[in-house]
Amino acid sequence: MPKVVLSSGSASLAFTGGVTEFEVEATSFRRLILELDKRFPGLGTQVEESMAVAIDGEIFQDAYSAELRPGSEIVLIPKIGGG
Amino acid sequence: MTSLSYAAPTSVDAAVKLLAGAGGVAKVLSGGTDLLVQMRAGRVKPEIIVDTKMIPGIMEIREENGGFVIGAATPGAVVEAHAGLNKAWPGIVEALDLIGSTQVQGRCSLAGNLCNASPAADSVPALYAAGAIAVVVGSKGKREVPVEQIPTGPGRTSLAKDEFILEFKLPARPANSSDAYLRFIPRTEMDIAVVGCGISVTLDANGVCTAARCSLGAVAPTVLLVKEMADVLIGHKLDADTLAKLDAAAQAAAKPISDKRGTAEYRTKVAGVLARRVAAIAFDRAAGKATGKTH
Amino acid sequence: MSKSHVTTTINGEAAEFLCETQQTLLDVLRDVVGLTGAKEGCASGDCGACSVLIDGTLVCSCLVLGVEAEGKSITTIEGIAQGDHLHPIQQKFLEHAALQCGFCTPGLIVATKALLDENPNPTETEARYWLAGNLCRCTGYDKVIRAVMDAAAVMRGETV
Amino acid sequence: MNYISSDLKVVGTRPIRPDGVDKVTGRAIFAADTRASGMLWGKILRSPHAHARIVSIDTSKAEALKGVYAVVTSKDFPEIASEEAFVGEGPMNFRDLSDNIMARGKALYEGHAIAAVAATTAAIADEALALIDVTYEVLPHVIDVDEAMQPGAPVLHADMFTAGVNPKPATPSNIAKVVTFKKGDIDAGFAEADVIFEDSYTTKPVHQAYIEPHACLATYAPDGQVTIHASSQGHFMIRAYTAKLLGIDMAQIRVNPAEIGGGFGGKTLIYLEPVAVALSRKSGKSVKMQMTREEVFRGSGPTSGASVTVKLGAKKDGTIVAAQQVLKFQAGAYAGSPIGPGCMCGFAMYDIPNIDVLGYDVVSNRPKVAAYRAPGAPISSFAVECAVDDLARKLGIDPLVIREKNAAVNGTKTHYGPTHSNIGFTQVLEATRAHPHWKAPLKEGHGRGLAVGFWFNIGGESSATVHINEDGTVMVATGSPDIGGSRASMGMMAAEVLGIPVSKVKAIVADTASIGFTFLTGGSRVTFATGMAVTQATEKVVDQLKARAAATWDIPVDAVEWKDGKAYPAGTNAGAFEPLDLAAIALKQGRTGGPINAEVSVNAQGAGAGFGAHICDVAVDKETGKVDIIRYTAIQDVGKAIHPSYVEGQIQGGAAQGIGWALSEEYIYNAKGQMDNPGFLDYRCPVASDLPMIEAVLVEVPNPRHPFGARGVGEVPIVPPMAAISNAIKGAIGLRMPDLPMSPPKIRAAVDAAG
Repeated sequence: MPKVVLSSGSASLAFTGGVTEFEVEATSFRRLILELDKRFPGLGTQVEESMAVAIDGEIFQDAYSAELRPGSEIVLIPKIGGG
Repeated sequence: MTSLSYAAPTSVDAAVKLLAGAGGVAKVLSGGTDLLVQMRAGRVKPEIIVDTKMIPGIMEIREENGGFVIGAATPGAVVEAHAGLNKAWPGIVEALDLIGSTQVQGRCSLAGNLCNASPAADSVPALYAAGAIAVVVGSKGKREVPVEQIPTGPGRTSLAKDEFILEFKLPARPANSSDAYLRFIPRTEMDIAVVGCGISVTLDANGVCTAARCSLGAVAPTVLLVKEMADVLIGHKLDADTLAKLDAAAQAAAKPISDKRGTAEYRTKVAGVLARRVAAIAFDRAAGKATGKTH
Repeated sequence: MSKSHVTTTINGEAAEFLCETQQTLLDVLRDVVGLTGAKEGCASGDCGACSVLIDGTLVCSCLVLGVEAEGKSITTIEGIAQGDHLHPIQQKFLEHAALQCGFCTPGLIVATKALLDENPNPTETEARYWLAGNLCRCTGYDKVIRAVMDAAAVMRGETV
Repeated sequence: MNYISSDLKVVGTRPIRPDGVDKVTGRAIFAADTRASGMLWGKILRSPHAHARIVSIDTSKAEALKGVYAVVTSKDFPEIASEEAFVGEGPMNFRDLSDNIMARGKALYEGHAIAAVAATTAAIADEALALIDVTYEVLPHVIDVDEAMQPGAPVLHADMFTAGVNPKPATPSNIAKVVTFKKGDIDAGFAEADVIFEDSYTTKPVHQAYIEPHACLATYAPDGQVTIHASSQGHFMIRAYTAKLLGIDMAQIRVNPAEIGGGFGGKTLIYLEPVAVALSRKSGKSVKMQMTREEVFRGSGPTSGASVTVKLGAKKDGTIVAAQQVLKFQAGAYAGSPIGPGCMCGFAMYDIPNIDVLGYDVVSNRPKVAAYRAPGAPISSFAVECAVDDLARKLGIDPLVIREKNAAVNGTKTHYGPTHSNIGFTQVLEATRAHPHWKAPLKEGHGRGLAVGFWFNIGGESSATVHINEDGTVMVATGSPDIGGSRASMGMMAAEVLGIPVSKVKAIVADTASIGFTFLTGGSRVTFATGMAVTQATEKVVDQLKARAAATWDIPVDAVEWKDGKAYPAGTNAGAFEPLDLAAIALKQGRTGGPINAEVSVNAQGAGAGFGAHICDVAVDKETGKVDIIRYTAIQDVGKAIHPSYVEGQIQGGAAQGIGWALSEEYIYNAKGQMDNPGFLDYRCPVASDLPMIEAVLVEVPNPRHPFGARGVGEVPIVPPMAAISNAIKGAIGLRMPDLPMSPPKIRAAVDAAG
């Protein structure tokens, strides 16, 4: 199962009650968001609206159509802008 | 809104009449590089601007009695291009050259720099050190005033409302005389002096100083003419001991404030540093060893 | 409020305009005459974006009153090229990519023209000090200086 | 398609940019150059107080002044609920944004907009501002970040409860958010270290200082249609914010991208446009607004100032085994400093097993910060790169060697999660070691400094259209404002794909009604993401060109190949036809199936991180404390330089801004919390005579996600300069200058203190 990692101690931890790592049954990023919202209400929306993710090391500002492998590691990180 | 009028008289008399007749604030315009900025910022609200640049001679340099007469509104760029002044008064030329950018050099004048009465004005310490005389005109006629008697405080001068400076007189130079000016700024250009120092000296054949005038800028409410610095130099060569004493005299004379351009402590120390460096250049020049721009 | 009538020459052509005393030459060029090539970056003579030549002398038009243009000859960025033939300075700014946003470029080109009119063979240091009143925030001045030095060489007939 | 290994004819050359002639002749139209018939001039009244309750605003005298057509205050803007969105650069709360463009209830910084007027002339508008009577109740203010975090500090927002701490705090404070990133076991890391180095650093807010002040022209027509000419890094961003802040449908708003006179991140926020539209709506006339330079400094966003500590632990051989950083970033008056990227970038250049980073986002009575080149990274890296240098000194190791030894490589897992892949840091360090500057003998008294830097780079949404004109020339339109020559690179990529000279391609920036949504120009994303859209759109056009040739020859389309701007039969089996060039196909496009064009919109991912290394030589005058930059070299992995001149220009410009940040630029406040140096005279950006030539060395490690291998370029070069210069000063005089700017008074004081 893909593993979700909250490496930032930011607002997201409020959703998970401090849990920083957990597994989620999902084969697509879209499904992952739905599952996150189911397990930690609000977290999925938070991730979708204002966070970027790194899937297996690669940063996605928007991962909507990304596919997940069974062993994928999804790290939630702050969205990145620039100058 | 109040209306602002403009006149460009072609004679001293006409200009004086305009200044004397103004009900509100009247401002003399030469280069305008300070005046326009102050007007834009709302710091001055004149009723009339009297542009003096059409007055004959006010934009010219002439030699007189072995010395020089510089028209009050002569732009920096014109002064810098004058071979005779570069030779006799390199300190004044380099001081004026340090005001603002090339663009500002096309306009800025000695009179404007002096009458703006900023303690940090670059050309003013050099004029003080040179012993320059301002020729002031007004309703009561002409009077000659040592430049150090013109500014009386930040933004204030001793000129009456109907007076303006027509020209500056620089005395004839004895042999082995020269001057120098340095200022310290954080960048290489475009800054207001954190400290400025002007020194004019005359040496004898052995390199001993026989006459000196020294000034400091940006370390007091007005530019300072510092007799104690001159006293250190007169009667001496510029050896290590004299330099150390000059440094101390400059630091003792400096009474700066701390502001966005530097702390009081820093300004005091740099006044000493600059005094040493300026003296070295002035002595070298007076001895015929060095010429040319410092940058 | 009464306006002054000013008769002058702009980019070689006779011109007249009406302006208020407090209007700067920059205001007049941009808002009255309609020449918007000179830019306002600071209105205090610190950035050089409004540079023009008055009787061949480089000035910040934000530090000159419009009324002072009476009887003078003004050259703006719009008067640097000869018709559709770019001045070598303009050509070299393009070739060296000496501009990014291009906002300071008119001022830099006018200032460079004044430099090379006075000193056809400047050193890099002389060029840098001459142009110190023209702020550019994009380029770090490297390519600007290269363009200036190259344009000088072309104008001296040393290269093309 | 991917062209990374192709033989390229256009990409990598240095043609003249399409907008170049307009810009060297004064014809280019920036926002302040636009005019509308009967337009009014809009001006803003700004708070003179750093922190004050607005008790009342009486606009009656201003409204009565002849020539005044409209006065607006916050009452003319709808109240907006607190809502986070990611529209510009970084998360933005729309309520804060609305408050920031027109203060509601409290003025939170000197320069905060209080009211605005529109009048027939700028002078009358100024006069009207003076007639607006505002009653303030002045409140205690706080400017410094450390003071703002203290208990008892004046609190800016009564509803600000620090996010990211558990449990939620019981009282409000100025700490908007706490962020942490951890990797490994920091205590174990320090326990195994042979040497530990720790120091503290501060940086001052610095402004992007684009030479063009913010400006716009807005017209609200009687039918509710809004037209805006704006100078911004994203006209879609202007549309989105204006729509949201005024409650207008996006379809009613058309934003035309004027030429933009520099931004560097500072024009990714909105200040004037909604105000101009509100004034136009009220007056029924077009309204032009233009900030003065003073307003730019007081009222628009600089980047954060900060207070940072770094602690490093290393083995004797120089292997860094533990790294800890605490960062306190000023956000300005509203939450939202770049603390996230600040926390992520500091150690991103290194492969360190145990990392602990803690960041605070702190509000104080300063203008709300805006993005500035690699937001957050320069501050964080200044501290880290000074510390790494001092650690190397303590260990007796060469500063380049310690960086080589600990450098991040492909496969290095970062402390913020992702694993580095396809990065070129190793190659950058190799180029540094090989560069003559690194080996050049140093003059007596001079010092040499080295520092490295990192930026993620971003992709995102971009749209592009490619049209084939009837004569075979080509139009390329994108939605990305061109801030530094991107029209040139867009045209070059299209020309390369089409196999035609770039002179046959004209690239423009289209307005919000004429092209698909495009995220703003920032984060070094345009060449990457918009370039990807242009390339894909051009490929679609090539498909159509091949199809037209196939139809002309009556052969299958896969029997046609496109090469050097012509359609050829693919091999002898396809038939013997004379090649058809672009012009020939274009001429008949109407009859062979209609106009040939394509639009592609992408949401590009995988921007490809950038790394750079800067080498700097300085001379220090110990008596005056003045630092001269003697020689400067900037080495950077750029992926693939599409137009090398503009890539070098980005690097040179970024380095120059970094030099200003290091030595002379800062916001200086007086005791009342007012900015004391709001002009170019005393803000002190570098001028031409302050700088040497800046040698830009382009390392090209292709980014496999981009058709030509490009990476973002513009952010990285502002990351290393501050530390490179501090390290060089240390080399010259043996003293660490940990506080920016390293101004002459600070250096002289340090020299005196050291005896």
